[in-house]
Amino acid sequence: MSPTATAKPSSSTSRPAQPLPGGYAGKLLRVNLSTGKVWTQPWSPDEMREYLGGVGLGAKILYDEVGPKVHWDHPENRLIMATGPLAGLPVWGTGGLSVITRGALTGGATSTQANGFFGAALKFSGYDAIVIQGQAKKLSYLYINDDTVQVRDAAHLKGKDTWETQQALEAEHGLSGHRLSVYSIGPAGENLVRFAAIQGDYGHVASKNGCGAVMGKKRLKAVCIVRGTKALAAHDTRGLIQAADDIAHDLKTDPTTSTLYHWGTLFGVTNLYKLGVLPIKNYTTNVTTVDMAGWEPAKLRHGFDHRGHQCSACGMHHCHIQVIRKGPHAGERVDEPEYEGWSGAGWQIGVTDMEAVSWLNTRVDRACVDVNEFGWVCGWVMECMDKGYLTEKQVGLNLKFGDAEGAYRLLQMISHREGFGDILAEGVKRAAEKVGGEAARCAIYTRKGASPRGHDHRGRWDEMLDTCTSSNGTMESANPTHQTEIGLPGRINPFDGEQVARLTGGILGRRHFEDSLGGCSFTFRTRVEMLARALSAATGWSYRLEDAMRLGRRTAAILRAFNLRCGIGPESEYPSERYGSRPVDGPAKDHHVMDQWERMLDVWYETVGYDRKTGKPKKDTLHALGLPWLAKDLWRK
Amino acid sequence: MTATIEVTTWVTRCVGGDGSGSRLFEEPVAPDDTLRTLLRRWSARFPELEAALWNPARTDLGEHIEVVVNDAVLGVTHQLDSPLQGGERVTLLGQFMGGAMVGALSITCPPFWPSKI
Amino acid sequence: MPTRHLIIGGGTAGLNAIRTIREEDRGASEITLVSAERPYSRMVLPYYLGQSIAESHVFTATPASLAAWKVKTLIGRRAAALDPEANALTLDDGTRVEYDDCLIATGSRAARPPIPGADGPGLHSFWTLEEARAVIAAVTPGRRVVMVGAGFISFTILNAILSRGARLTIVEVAPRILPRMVDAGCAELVAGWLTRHGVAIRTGVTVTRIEERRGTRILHVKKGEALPADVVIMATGIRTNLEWLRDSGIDMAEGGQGGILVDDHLRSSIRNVYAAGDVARGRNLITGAPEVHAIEPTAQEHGRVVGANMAGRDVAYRGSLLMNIVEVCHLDIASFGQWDDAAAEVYTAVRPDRSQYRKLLFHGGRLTGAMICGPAKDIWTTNDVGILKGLVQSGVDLSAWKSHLERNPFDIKPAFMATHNPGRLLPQTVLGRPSSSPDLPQSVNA
Amino acid sequence: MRVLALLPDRCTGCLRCELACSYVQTGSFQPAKSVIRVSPFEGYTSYAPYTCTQCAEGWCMTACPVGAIRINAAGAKDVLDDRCVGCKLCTIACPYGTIFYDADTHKAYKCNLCDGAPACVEACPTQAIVYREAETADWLGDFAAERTARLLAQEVA
Repeated sequence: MSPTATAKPSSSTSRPAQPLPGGYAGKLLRVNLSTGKVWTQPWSPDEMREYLGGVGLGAKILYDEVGPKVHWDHPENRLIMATGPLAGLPVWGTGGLSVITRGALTGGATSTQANGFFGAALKFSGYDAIVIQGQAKKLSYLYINDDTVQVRDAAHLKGKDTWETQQALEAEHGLSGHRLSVYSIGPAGENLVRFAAIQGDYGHVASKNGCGAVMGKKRLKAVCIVRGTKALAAHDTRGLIQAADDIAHDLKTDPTTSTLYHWGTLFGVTNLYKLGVLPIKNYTTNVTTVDMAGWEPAKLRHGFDHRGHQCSACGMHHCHIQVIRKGPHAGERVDEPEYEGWSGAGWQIGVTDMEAVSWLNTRVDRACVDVNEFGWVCGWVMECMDKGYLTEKQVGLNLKFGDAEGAYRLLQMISHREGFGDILAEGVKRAAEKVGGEAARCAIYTRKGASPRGHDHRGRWDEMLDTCTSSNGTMESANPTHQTEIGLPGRINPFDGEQVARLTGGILGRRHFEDSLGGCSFTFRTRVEMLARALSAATGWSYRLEDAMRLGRRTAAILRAFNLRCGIGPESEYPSERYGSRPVDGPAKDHHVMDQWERMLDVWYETVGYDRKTGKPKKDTLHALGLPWLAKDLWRK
Repeated sequence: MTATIEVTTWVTRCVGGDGSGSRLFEEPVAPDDTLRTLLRRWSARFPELEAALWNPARTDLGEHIEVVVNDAVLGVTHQLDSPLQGGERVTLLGQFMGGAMVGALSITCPPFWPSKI
Repeated sequence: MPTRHLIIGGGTAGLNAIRTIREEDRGASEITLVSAERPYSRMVLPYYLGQSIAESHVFTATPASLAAWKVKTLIGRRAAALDPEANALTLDDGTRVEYDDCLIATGSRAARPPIPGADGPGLHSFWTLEEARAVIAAVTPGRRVVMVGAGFISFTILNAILSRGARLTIVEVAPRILPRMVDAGCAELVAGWLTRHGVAIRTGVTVTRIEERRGTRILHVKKGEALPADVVIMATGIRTNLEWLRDSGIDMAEGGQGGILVDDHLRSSIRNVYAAGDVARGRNLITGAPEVHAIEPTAQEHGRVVGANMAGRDVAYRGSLLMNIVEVCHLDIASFGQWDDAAAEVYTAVRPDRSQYRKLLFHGGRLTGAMICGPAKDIWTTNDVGILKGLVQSGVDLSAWKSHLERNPFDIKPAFMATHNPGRLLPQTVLGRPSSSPDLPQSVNA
Repeated sequence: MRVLALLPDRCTGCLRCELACSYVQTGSFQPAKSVIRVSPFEGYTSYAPYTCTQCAEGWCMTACPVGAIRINAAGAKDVLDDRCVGCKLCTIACPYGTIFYDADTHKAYKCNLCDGAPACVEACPTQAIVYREAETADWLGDFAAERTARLLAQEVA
C-alpha cells in the first residue's frame, strides 16, 4: 500500500511498530487463489488514518494493484471485501461490507455495499479486509475461522443458489444463525453473468457492476466466516457509546430518518410515485390505476409473518424475513423487499401483486443478480415483446408486463445463460446494442454500461447525473442527506439543472466517507458530524466534518483516476436514449433532462474541481485533498 | 373555493394520524391567498405540524417536508408566494431520505456500561 | 443439651456437611470434626502443582473459620474404630469421642498396583496434599516424568506437569487412554491432540517391574523397550478408606467399589450414622442403583444432604449424576451420566478438523448419558457442556428431537430450550431451599 | 429480586447485547466472551438471548470447591476471580449452560447482573431484555417450542 507502488502486492515486512488505533483489527487477509497461498499483511496506522477502510482502503488497493490491462476477468483483478473501523462496534448497523473490484458492466471500478454480519465477523476474526487475487483451478470457497484460513473445494456447492449455499455451509460446519456469515455467488456468478451479485446472510447484496461475475471468474463460490473470537477495542468507549446513542436517538426522532427507523425503505414506493420517480413498465409511463394507498409501508408489511432480521448491533425496524402468505409460493420464506425490490422486481416490470414481488425479489437475490439491472433487462424485454421488437421465437417465451412467473423463467435463463438469456446476461446495454434497431432505443442504461437504481431518474435529475458521472458503477454521491450541514441548500428546484448539479457535486465525498466506516448507509443517515464523532471515539484520532468530506473526496478522486486509466472518461457520461427521455406523463412530464445536460455537466465539474475536458481531478483539487502522488500520476505529461 | 391539503407518510402523525396512510383536508381559499398564507393559516391548527413544516422563524419552509402542488414539487409550478386559484391539491410528503436536522436535537443519554470499568 | 454432631473426615463431604448444619441451625449444636489432615480441596491440587495458586489457596477451612463455625477440631487424628452401640468413636491415639449422630466421610486414597518396585520409595502418587508436595519437589524442568495410568487422575495433572517444564510420557495398560471416562472414538481424538502437543502416549503397555538404577527409574514392560524416568507417578486408581469400620457392624457392599450402604437420606444401616462422599454407596440419579462415584460433585451434594438431615430437616436425596470434566492442553473433555451404556441408543459425531466429539445416549426419549469434547477456546463447547448436563439431569422427553439430534448431535441448544428445560430445572434444589453464599463463617458470627 | 426478563418475541438477533456484555466482561468488544448469548431457533429467522437465570440452587456456586462463587449485592451468583482456580467443576454442575470458562484468563465467568445495572438491557435496541422485579422463569421455552416445531416438521418432511 505504498502510494507509488502499482500492480504488485506490498511487502509485509519491516514496518515500524506503531500502536494499533482503536476500531481496527490491524491486518489485511490476502488470498491468492491461483497458488492457494493465504497470508496476512499488517497495514499501518498512517494508512488507516488516510484511507479509513471500506471503499477508502479498497480504492487505494485497486489503484495500486490493478493495472489498465487487468480487465475484470483477468486473474490479477482484485476482489476486495473490506470493512471499516466502526464494524463490530455497538454503533447501529455496523456489520458492513464493501466490495471493491474492477467490474464487469463498466469495466471500471466498483464499490458496492452490503451489511449483515460479515464485516463484524471479519473484524472479530482479526482482519479489516480480504484481498483476493488469482483464479482457483476449480470451484472453491474460502473458510475463515480466526487464524485458520483455508481455500476449500466447493464442488458440492456448484449450481446452488445463495441461500442454499449458506444453508449447506451452515450444515457442513454445524454453525447456524449469526455464528457463520456467508457471502456467496449464485448460478449467475458461476456463469459469469455481467450483472451477477454477491449475496450474504439471507438478503444482503453487494450487487453493483458485476462483482459476482468477478467472483465467479475467480471460481470462488463463497466466503464464509465463523463469528470470530478476537477482541476489538475502541479508543474511547464512553465517547463511542455516547455517539452511538446519539445516532440512534437521531434515527428514531428525526422526522425523516424516523421513517427509515420504522419502515426501512418501504416508504419509497408511495413517496416516489407522487414525485414521478417510481419507474413503471420500463419508463413507458409514470401513472398507474393501482390504488397506491395499498402500497403504504404498513400495508406492505401487514399480514406477513414477520421476523426481524437485523444487521449487527442494529435497532432499526428495517430488515425482515417474511413468509409468503398466499399464492403459488405460500409458506416460502423470503427477505422482505427493500424499495429497490418493490421497484426492480415489481413496478418496473409491471408486477403489482405483492406476494409475487416479494417472492421474485428473493429469487433474484438467490440466483444472485443485481435486482435493478434485472428490472431494466426484464422490463426492456417485456416492452420490446409488447411492441413487437422482440419475438417469442427470439426470446424463447412470451413475456408480458406483470408476469412474475415469466420473469422468473427469464431469470433462470439469464443466470444459466440459456438461449436468449445468454445475450441478456451481458446486461441491458450490451444486449440492447446486440439486438439493435427499435429495441435498442427502449433500453435504460448509462453509456458507461452501468444502470440506474430502481428509480425513474427523469424525475430525479440529481441521481441521474450522479449515476452517469460516478466512478463506481452506480450512484456515488447518492441522494442528499442533511446537506445543510455542509453549507448546501436544503431545498432546490429539482428541474433546475444548475441547482441540481451544484447539489450533486457538493455532496460528493459524503457517501465515500460513510462507505469507508463499515456500516450501513441507512443508519449512517445522520449528520456527518455525528459519524465523525463516533469515528474519533473509536480510533482516538480527531475527525471533523471537513476531514470526513476530504477523506471521501480523496476516495472519489482515486476511483476516478482508476477509471481514467482504464479508458473510461467524460465521453461516456450520458444516459441512454430512453434513460434520458422526456417522461410521457406523471409529475415530471414537462421536464426533459437532456435540455440541460451539458450545462449540468459543466456545473458539476466546476463544483467537484475536475477538468471538464479530460475528466481528471484538477491538480489543485488533488493537492487540496492531500493527493500529490495522484496529481503526479495524472498530470505527469 | 377550496384547496385540498393531503397529508401523507410520517407527517400524518403531526395531524393526529399514525404515521401511515393519508389524511385529506379541505381548506377554504380566500381571494388573495398565496400558498404561504394558506399553509400558515392551516398549519397553525396543528402545533406539531407547524414546527415540522416551517423553519424556527416561520419565515420559510423547514427541510423535511416536501410540498407538492398538483403533482409538482414546489419550485416547479408554484413558489411559496404564488397565488392560489382554488382547486389545487397540496400534498405534504415526508421525506423518507435526506432532510436536515431541525427537530431532532440530540439528547445525550447518560453513559451506561462504561461506568463499569 | 445441644445435639452433638461428629464429622469424621475433613474433605468435601465433611466440610459441606458442617457448613450446611450451620446454615440450618445458626450455631445451636455442637460439632466435632475429626480429620487426618487440615481440610483442603483435592480438586485444586493440580493448580498448586501447576504453580497457578499458592499452597494456602487449597485450604477450604482455616482454624479461624472453623472457630467461627464453632467447630471443635481434632486435626491430625485418624478414626480407629466406631462403636455404634455406645455412640462413640475411638481415635488412633485412643481418644474417645461421643456423639448423638455422626457422618463417615473418610474418603479414599491412591492405590498402587501389585507391580514389583511400584511401592518403593521415590515413586509418587498424586492424591493428598502431602503427595502433591512431593511431586512438586520432584518434577522440575527437563526431567523425564512417566505417569502410569491414563485415567482421570493423571489427566488432571497433565497440564501442570507440562507447565513445570518436564517431559511427559503416559503409559496405560488398556489399549486406549481414559478408559473409564470416554469411549474409544473420543479417546482417539484426545490422544491425537495430546501427541500434537508433545505428550508421548503408550497404550496397551503392561509395566512388569520398576527398578532403580543410579537415581533413574527403569520401567520394564511386557512387550517393547523399557522406559527410563526421573520421576514416576502412579495414577492407577483409588481405594476407599473403610478398613477401620471393619468391626463396626455397619453394612457395606462386598467387592467391587465397596462402600457403605445408605438410604435416600444417606443414613447407613445404623440410624444415627451417615455416610457421604467416596465411602458412600449412594443412589445414581439416572439408574437409581446404589454405587460409589468417588467424584467431587457427589461428595458435595452428599455432604449437604447429610448436613441438613443432621440439623433436623428431612431431606431425601434424588441421587447423584456421574460427571467429569478435564482439560488437557486446552482441550475440554466431559462426560455425564451413563455414557458407557451398551444398552443405550447412541448417536455420535466427530469433527476431526475442529477436534470436536459428541456422543448422546438415549433410552427411549430420555438422554441418559452424554459426552462432549472440544477446544476450550471454542465457546460452543463450553456452552453445550452445561446444556448436556441439564438434559441428562432433567430427564426430559426428547422423542421429538431424536432424529434431529441423530443428524446433528452438536445442535443441542434448540432442543434444550424447546423442551422447557429451564422451566423444569428452576424448581430443583438439593436441599429444598435456595442455596446460600458459601461465606458462612462471617454470617454465623453476625 | 430484579431479574433479567428475556422477551424473545422482541429479539431481532442484532447481537448488540453480546457486544455490551463482552465489553463489561473484558474491556473490549469480543462477543465470544459474552455471557449473554443469542442463538437461532428457526433457521435464520428467530433469535433469542439467553443467560444465567440466577437459579435458586446455584449449582455452580455449590459445586465450587474453593468457594469462589458468591451471591453479590444484586442477588447474582458472581465469580471471584482471585479465588477461582479454573477447575471447570461449575461448568459441568450448571444444568443451564450459562457459566463459562475463559481460556485466556483461566477463570470461570458468568452473568453477575453487572452488579445491578445490566449492560445488555441498556444495549438492547428492542427491549427484548428487561431488568425488573420478577420470579425468574423459563423465558424462552414457549418461544423455542413454537419456532422449532416448524423446523422439525420440515426435517421430517
